[in-house]
Amino acid sequence: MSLKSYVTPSFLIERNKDRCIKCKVCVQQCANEVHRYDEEDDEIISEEHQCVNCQRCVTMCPTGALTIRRNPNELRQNSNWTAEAVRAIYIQAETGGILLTGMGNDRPYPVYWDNILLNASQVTNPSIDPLREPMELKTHLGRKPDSLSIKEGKLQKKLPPQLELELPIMFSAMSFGSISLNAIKSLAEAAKQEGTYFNTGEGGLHRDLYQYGKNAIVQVASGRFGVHADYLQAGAAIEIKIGQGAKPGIGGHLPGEKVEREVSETRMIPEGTDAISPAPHHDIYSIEDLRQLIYSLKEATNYEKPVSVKIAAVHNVAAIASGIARAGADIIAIDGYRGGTGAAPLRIRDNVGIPIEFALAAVDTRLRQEAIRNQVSLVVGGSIRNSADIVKAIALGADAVYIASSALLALGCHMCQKCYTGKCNWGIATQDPHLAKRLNPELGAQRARNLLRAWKHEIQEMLGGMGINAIESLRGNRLMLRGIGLTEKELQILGIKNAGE
Amino acid sequence: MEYCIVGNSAAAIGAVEGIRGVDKKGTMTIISDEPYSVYSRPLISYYLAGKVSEDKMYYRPPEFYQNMGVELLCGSGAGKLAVREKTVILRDGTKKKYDRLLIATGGKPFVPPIKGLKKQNVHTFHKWDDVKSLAEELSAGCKAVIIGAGLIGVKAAEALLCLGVEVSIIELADRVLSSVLDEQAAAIAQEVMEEHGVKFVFGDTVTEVLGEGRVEGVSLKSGNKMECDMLIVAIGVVPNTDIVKDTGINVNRGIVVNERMETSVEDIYAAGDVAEGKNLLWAEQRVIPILPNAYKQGETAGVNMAGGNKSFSKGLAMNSLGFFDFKMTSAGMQGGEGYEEIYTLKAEDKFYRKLVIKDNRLVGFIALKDIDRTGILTGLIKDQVEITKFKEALLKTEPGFAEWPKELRKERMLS
Amino acid sequence: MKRVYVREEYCAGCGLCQVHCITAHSEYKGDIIKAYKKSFPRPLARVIVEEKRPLSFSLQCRHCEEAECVKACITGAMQKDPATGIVINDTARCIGCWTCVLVCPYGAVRRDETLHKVAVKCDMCAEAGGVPSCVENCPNGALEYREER
Amino acid sequence: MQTIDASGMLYRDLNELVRDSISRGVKEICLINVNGQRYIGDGLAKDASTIIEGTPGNDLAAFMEGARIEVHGNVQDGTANTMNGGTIIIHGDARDALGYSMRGGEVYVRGDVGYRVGIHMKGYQDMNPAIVVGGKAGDFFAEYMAGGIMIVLGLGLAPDEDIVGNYCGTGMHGGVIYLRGEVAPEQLGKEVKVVSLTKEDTRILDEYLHNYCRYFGVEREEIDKKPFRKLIPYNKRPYGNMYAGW
Amino acid sequence: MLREGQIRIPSGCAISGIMNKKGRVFGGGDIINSIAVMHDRSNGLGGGFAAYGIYPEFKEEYAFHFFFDHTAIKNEIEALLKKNFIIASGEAIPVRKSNSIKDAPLIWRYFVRPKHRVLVKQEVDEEEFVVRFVMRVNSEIDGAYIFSSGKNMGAFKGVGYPEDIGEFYRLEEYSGYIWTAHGRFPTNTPGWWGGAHPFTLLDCSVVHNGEISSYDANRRQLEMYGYKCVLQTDTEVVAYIFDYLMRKQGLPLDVIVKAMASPFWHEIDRMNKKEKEILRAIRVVYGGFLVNGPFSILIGTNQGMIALNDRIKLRPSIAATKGDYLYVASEEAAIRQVCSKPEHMWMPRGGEPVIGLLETSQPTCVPVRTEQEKIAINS
Repeated sequence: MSLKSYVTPSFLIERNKDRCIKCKVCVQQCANEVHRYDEEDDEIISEEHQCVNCQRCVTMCPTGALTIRRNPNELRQNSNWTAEAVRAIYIQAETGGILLTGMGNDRPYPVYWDNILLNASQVTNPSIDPLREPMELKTHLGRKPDSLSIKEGKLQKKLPPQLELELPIMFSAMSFGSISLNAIKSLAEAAKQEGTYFNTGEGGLHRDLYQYGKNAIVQVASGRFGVHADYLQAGAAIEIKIGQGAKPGIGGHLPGEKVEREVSETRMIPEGTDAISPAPHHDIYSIEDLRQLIYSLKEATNYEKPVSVKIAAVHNVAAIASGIARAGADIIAIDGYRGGTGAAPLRIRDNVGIPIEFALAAVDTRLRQEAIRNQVSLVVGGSIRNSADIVKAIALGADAVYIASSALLALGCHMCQKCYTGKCNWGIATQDPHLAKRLNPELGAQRARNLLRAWKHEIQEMLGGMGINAIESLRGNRLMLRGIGLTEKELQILGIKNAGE
Repeated sequence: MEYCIVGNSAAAIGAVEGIRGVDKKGTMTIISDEPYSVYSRPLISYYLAGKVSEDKMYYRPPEFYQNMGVELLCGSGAGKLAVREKTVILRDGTKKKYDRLLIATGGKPFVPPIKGLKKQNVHTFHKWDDVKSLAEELSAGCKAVIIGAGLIGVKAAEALLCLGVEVSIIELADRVLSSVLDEQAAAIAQEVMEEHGVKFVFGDTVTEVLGEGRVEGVSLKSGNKMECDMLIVAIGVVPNTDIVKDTGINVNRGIVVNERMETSVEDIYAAGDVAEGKNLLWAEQRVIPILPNAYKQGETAGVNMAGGNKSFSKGLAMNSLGFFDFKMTSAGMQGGEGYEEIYTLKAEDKFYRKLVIKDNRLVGFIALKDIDRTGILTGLIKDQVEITKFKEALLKTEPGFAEWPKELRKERMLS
Repeated sequence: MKRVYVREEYCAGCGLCQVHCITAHSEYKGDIIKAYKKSFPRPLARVIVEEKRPLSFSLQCRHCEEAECVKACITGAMQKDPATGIVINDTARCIGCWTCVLVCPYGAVRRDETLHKVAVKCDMCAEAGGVPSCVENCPNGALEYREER
Repeated sequence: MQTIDASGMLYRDLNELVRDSISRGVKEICLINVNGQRYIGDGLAKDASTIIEGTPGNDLAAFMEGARIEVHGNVQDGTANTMNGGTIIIHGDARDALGYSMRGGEVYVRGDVGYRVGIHMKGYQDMNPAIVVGGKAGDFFAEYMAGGIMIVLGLGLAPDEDIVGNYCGTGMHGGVIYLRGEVAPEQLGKEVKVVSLTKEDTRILDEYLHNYCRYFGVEREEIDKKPFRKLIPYNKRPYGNMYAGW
Repeated sequence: MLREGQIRIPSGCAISGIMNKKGRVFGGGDIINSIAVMHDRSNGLGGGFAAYGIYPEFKEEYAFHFFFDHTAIKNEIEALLKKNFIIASGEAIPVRKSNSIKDAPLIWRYFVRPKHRVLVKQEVDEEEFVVRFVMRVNSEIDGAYIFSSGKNMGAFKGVGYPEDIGEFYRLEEYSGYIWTAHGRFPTNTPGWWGGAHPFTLLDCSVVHNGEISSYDANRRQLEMYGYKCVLQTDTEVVAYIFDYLMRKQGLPLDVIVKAMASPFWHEIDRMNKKEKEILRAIRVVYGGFLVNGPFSILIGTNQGMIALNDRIKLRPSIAATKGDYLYVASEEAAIRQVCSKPEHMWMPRGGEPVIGLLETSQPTCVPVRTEQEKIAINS
């Protein structure tokens, strides 16, 4: 029985016939089989139903003959039953499925970064020219003891393990399985070159990536995929993933079709089986269990690696973070609700969690109130879009940021939000070898490096403008921030003054 | 160093280029019995058909000899060889001393003793002059009989058809191009030729050429008679070894050479259609009278003559043959007992592809109609690559490397 | 000598090398649309793209040291430039006998029968100089123009 | 053989002592008076044997790569957590979440086990973890199981006592469970089915049962008195059709 | 810095409980040793104990344990007490100075009995009056906090590791027949003593491990019935639910535990008709008291001790018996520490309580059960 779908195409493909040379590059490149060549008519035809607007064909078309636009076809105007609301119902009525999407929250929630302004020196203190004068971005992540004991010029007790970053930006967790090996290789190489870290996510560490171990944060998530002694030893740090911003509180699974040979070997599960990540760790049902796992990992690695705990920004994040710090974590990573993901239920992605700006401000404040801010480093992520976001995050109190969507954009992602289909035409969110090879990790690494370097320069410029030449002087320096267009309550939570104050 | 080359065709040119690659100074003399700068013998049918103009007949540009420092002695040709004196005696008596000698006299048409053959309008189809004289006698609508449906006969037929001549071919064997095509391929080729108007008589041969002075017809062994206005003898070519008679140079069917192209006499080399050398597929030495072979042998000889070191033992019979727009390529063995054969035949499309395999290695192929990239097959024969894993893919219309094992493909493509 | 090498692990099989090859060998260099729509005959791509998903790669003339095509050419049209090592077919002299097609072990010589029969093959964009157009325009760095390693 | 009296020792000191000894080449260590010390055998990869007298604390043998631990007593929660290799023999009961995400090695429990035992156990290539339970198991036994072998013998059950709790094999998508006894359909997760044993199953079982009897001095005839059921998942993609693309 | 009552602070924990079912009293040393074994389950920000039978000389008086922030408030409270109660005795609770315990408030206890005329005037029974008094002090008077208010029992708690708290309060000098203990792992530092466990109301004390996800649903349900959840902690809510269902609704214990940790609907569906009817009614009526999320709790009363897990047993608990003693703890080691050879040791299932009742008790609300069940249901 075939049921006609009521779902109409989201996009319209316009082909400029004056420009189209019928070279079939679009046909060849579209993994969704939108374009096809009709031999009889010597025409290229586009079937828009499958188009996800990934822009691959548009970008690759050598003559610029293609334009993709939103399908102008409209339902009767209705501010309540929007086209999206109706569309969702049609899809669910046809499939009975949970709506699945990719990348971050795209709802028009406020982006608080954009309501925060930075300071600059004028007259009373000089700004610094980062092109000629020293400008330090080196950052250490890890537990800082409350005091040092130095006797006879010797440190009495070694510093707890620290991650050393040349710039306060790390690549956030993305698993092999959710993204291609070439994408990970790109990030790993860029991290190595620029003196920072990438994160394995829960996908394990592919054998080709062990050479990047010194720049790897290896994740231990609820599915424990690819976790074994060598893996834990290989990384510079271990991250326990409790949650991620895009889908707080829920698990996920990598569908069996993405578990091809390499993924299977890396995750250490049979080919073709679903890789199920349960929502919780089944050895963590309470905060004291987290301590148990943190110390279990420390025991297993002889207390040589910092242990990070990654959580999603949720309502009670400050208290949770405090608990995590007290549970022995060296780093807390907080992922805001705009954070990306390979696959998340739509309703979760769009409705669960809180903005990272609030979470960061609340956590930093709380940890300082409790005088335990030193015990733990704060890393925040969840849609860090540019260097100004980073400067604001650090001024709010972060030690460093995690970037993922930005990094993938650097590699070529076009935000079509269809990562979960595995048909990423840019070779990023796919395990299809035909697609994955489209991302040349050498070019990818170069692009990711370029992004880091560009941001590094921009951060230096902004620091210089504030008259600061070391990143630690920005950390928690909320006087460098002013709010604009925010309510009293928002200003209060962010702990910043209003512009003009 | 004095180099002397007898003959002025592909092998000779190969030798000149080979010598000059090593020895920039030595003097070179080419002795030719034709009045032309080097031209391409395979082009004579195209010339006849008017597809190639006179100026395009030349295998190398006019300044070639000068640039290469070669003295070209055209016309009289070499008559004798004084091995001890290291001298070539030209037919006009001139003597030419040499330090190193290359015999590149090529082949000569094989003309059997047929009654009444000494007539006007009886031609061979070997030299430029052959087709020039032929051309003068042609008129539209005239009838030609060609003896032999081999490569020469077929190319001659094509040229004649282009000129509006009615062509009949008499072939002793049971099929066309029997030296290069198997029965299935030949059937297709014959069909193509017949579609273009060629009439065939198989299993028969001319016993007498009829006519007074001029050819008027032929009578056949079967007793049949055919009228014609001209007769072309295209039975084959044999090595032109005349010059080495009584010199002690070892001759079998051709002049026997080793893989350095040395004959049995020191400082004398032989190359091209006159030489019988080592080859890739046959155990015994063979004459492989094709241009690529001639050039390579000549080049090998040249390098060695000039003191270099080069060997050539991979002679391979192969042909690319077009009949109007119909294309055929083949190389190596035709198959038969002791060989594995796989093929695709689409008779209605006139497509045929056969691979001949021995010990999991390609030793021959025939490709009809679609010949693109069949050089890959030739390459596989030459390099004797084990093809078990991808042999089926080689039957594709256009073979490629995609089906090859990755390592082998990379080794090939990246080297 | 420098040659074009493919890294098949990064070839997306897009065929842009062919598009740019055609353009580079047309009378409208640098203008793809005119090259396709106005040049007649439209040149054949000298780059061959093979695809057997996920595998794909492009392949051009290797400009062999011992170039079989040069040695086998019956007209002398196919010549290897002694200075650059580039094998170029003089299409004015080529008569389309396809002996080069028969002997090229890479299958890198194409037949162009649009007007008179002529063999076409990669000339490394020698006329324009610099990096061959296919390499220049490969979107994924899958083609390299380099000395043999 | 080295003996360490663990009474009153903090786990970090005890474990360091154990690690030191093993790295010095001690092949057999006996820990006496253990009570509640966590992480014993954590990440251990050496070929060594540890005998524990008492009640070791949580996460015994977590991330263990290959060693032998024998416990004369009960073990607490999280034993064999994410274990990759080695053998654990428990002469008592085990508590909750035994063998969570275990990928290799073998665990033998003479008595009962708690909730969520073998949760998310995995097999991979030649790694085929196994848990053998002598008594009964709690709820969520083999939840999300993705590979390996779980055997429950149900020895010493009261007549009306269940061999496993509810939700046995919920979300299971790999591996196999052998239960020596009846199991009601409502006790099973909807992803599992009961099938009959093959000769190969009997062979596999035989190996583990042999070990169980050897380790604990149980008579094999006692076990052979009752037949086994075999539980396997319906498929390895239990949630394949749950989503619709947005 | 916000403290319990101003903000919700989830926490994880260790719990342990020991009772002698014959009502024979024993010293506090065992419970301290027991909870100390689970040191790593807490983070030094809370520890506490409840002990029953410790004040035989004042067994008819309510024993109020107070934290005072300063002397002025103490004086104020004493005046208030005098107005409403007859004070049999009042004293500072003896403590032992210790380096590990800092910032202790003033800690006092008063043994009191409500004045009859006050009860008459307010038209409430004695217990209700005490409850209201406690609520009033705790929610309305800054700087004073009643952390124990039952008869012949007392809670002792503070900020620190439980073993240090036990030492601080000199608990080895007390003798009781039930001891429960708690080590706390709060997710921040209020540094406030009142936030520690146990939480008590009258003689009911609760120690708890886990975080109750249904907290606000339960809280708002309770507040309908006059409770004030001033601490915003799970424990408080559990205590009030228990108080409400037992004292106010008069439900038997087995019904109370079924309301708090009810079976799943599909389990109910498989029950016989009668059971099904009852369980369905309990879930339908008391749905607001379903305690959801991970928990294991120990509830002490003068009549006995009850341990309960959430219905899918997300938190550990182990029970054991030896002779007249019943033990319940988060970890077996905690029991082994004080009872190396228990006669019987078992893992309670999710939602199935361990109920230990005094053999001497004649509980008003608990139906009479067989001897076996008195010690432990489903053991």
